[in-house]
Amino acid sequence: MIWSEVTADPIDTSRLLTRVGDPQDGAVALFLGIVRDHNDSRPVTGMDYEGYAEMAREQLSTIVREAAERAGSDRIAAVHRLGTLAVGEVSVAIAASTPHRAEAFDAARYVIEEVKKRLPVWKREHYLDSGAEWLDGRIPVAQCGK
Amino acid sequence: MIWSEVTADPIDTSRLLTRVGDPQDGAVALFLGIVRDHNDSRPVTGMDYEGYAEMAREQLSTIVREAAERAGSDRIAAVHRLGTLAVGEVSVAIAASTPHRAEAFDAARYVIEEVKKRLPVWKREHYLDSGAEWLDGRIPVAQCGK
Amino acid sequence: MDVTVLLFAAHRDLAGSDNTVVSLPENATVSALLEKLRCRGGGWAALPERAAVAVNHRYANGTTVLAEGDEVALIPPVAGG
Amino acid sequence: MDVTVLLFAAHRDLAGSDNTVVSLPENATVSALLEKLRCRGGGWAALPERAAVAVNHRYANGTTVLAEGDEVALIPPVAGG
Repeated sequence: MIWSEVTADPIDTSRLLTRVGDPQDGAVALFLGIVRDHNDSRPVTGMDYEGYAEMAREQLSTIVREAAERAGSDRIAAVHRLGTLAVGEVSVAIAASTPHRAEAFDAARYVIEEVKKRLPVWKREHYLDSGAEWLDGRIPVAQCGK
Repeated sequence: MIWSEVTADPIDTSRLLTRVGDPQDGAVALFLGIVRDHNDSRPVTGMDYEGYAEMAREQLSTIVREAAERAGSDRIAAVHRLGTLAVGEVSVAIAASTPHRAEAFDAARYVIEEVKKRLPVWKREHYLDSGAEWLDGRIPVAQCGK
Repeated sequence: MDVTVLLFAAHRDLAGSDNTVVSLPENATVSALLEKLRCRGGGWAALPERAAVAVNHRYANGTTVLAEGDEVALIPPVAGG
Repeated sequence: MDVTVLLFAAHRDLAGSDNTVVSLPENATVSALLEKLRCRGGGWAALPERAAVAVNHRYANGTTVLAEGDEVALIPPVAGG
């Protein structure tokens, strides 16, 4: 099924995998984004994910539907987490199943690339040495200025 | 860890995922190959996977080590199943974790592509209408003739 | 007319607020709204001159015309995943 | 010298056997072995003239020289995954 969610709850990867798969599918691709322990060699202890939740839900749903159309498969599921995550926790999970492998890889890759371009979500890293900082991000599509 | 196996036992995907992952890794890619219910629109009821098991183990281990070297990560694991599988069962599972996402996708993709080129494994499809047939495959590297 | 402005992440830290209501003339654009916010001075003036925005959950641009009750979000560079 | 030959999948179905021992002169090549197998006639003659082989678990080719006790596998086109 085409499914997506933006949630403060921990991500259950096994459950996500059960949302895809079909007797016609020979391939499943899963991608997990995980909080890691360093950034440019600076030790990291955790990450706050803040989101514009209502819009993020709509954007993620749109991205997954676009991926489904490109892949010719309606078995694509994605979930993005918000809140404070520890190192090793899953921040985003994407699963896609398709008859052949190229489309499954492409669909999972498309969703994560578009998430990074368009999802209104921001991360603040907590450092071992001191404090926390909002990470640089990407300017999503249209800008407006003076 | 770098890990690989060729086995008649059912594949435990969750367990495979626990074999990769590291505090330095921000990305995990998982690929599953699954027996599907048709081939060129001919209904399929199951698949026999036969392998030259000892050589397949060595080849899969080599492929995974090559992928690890390319990805700069020693967190790559792969398992290929042999025996008679029903539609929906996992025939091959590959997991890779790396600091950044491109390498994880590439590693999983490399392993499945090389498996299809080099692993001494053969499949016989069982058809709903009648009998079973060995599937066409790929000639692995060196040939010898008269 | 009144529009609601939402601020997130670094923008919220600058403004010291996660939302505000702004009164604008009819048919005001997103650019006019941003100008008005920055003219509040203090942390508001430190908001970037060029910021992405979403109107009612959709990405918009400076020439987008606003209407009574619109929800306008200032979107700092995104960093999901 | 004797080498052991293993047959798999469609090759095994043709030959009606999954292994056989072949006696060859010293320093015989893989090509010579294949020729000798095909000369057995029957299903053996139906083995492809060009087949991939592995010697002691490594892919080899027609010019590979065999040694006493080698394990030579005929490898039909592979279809893993």
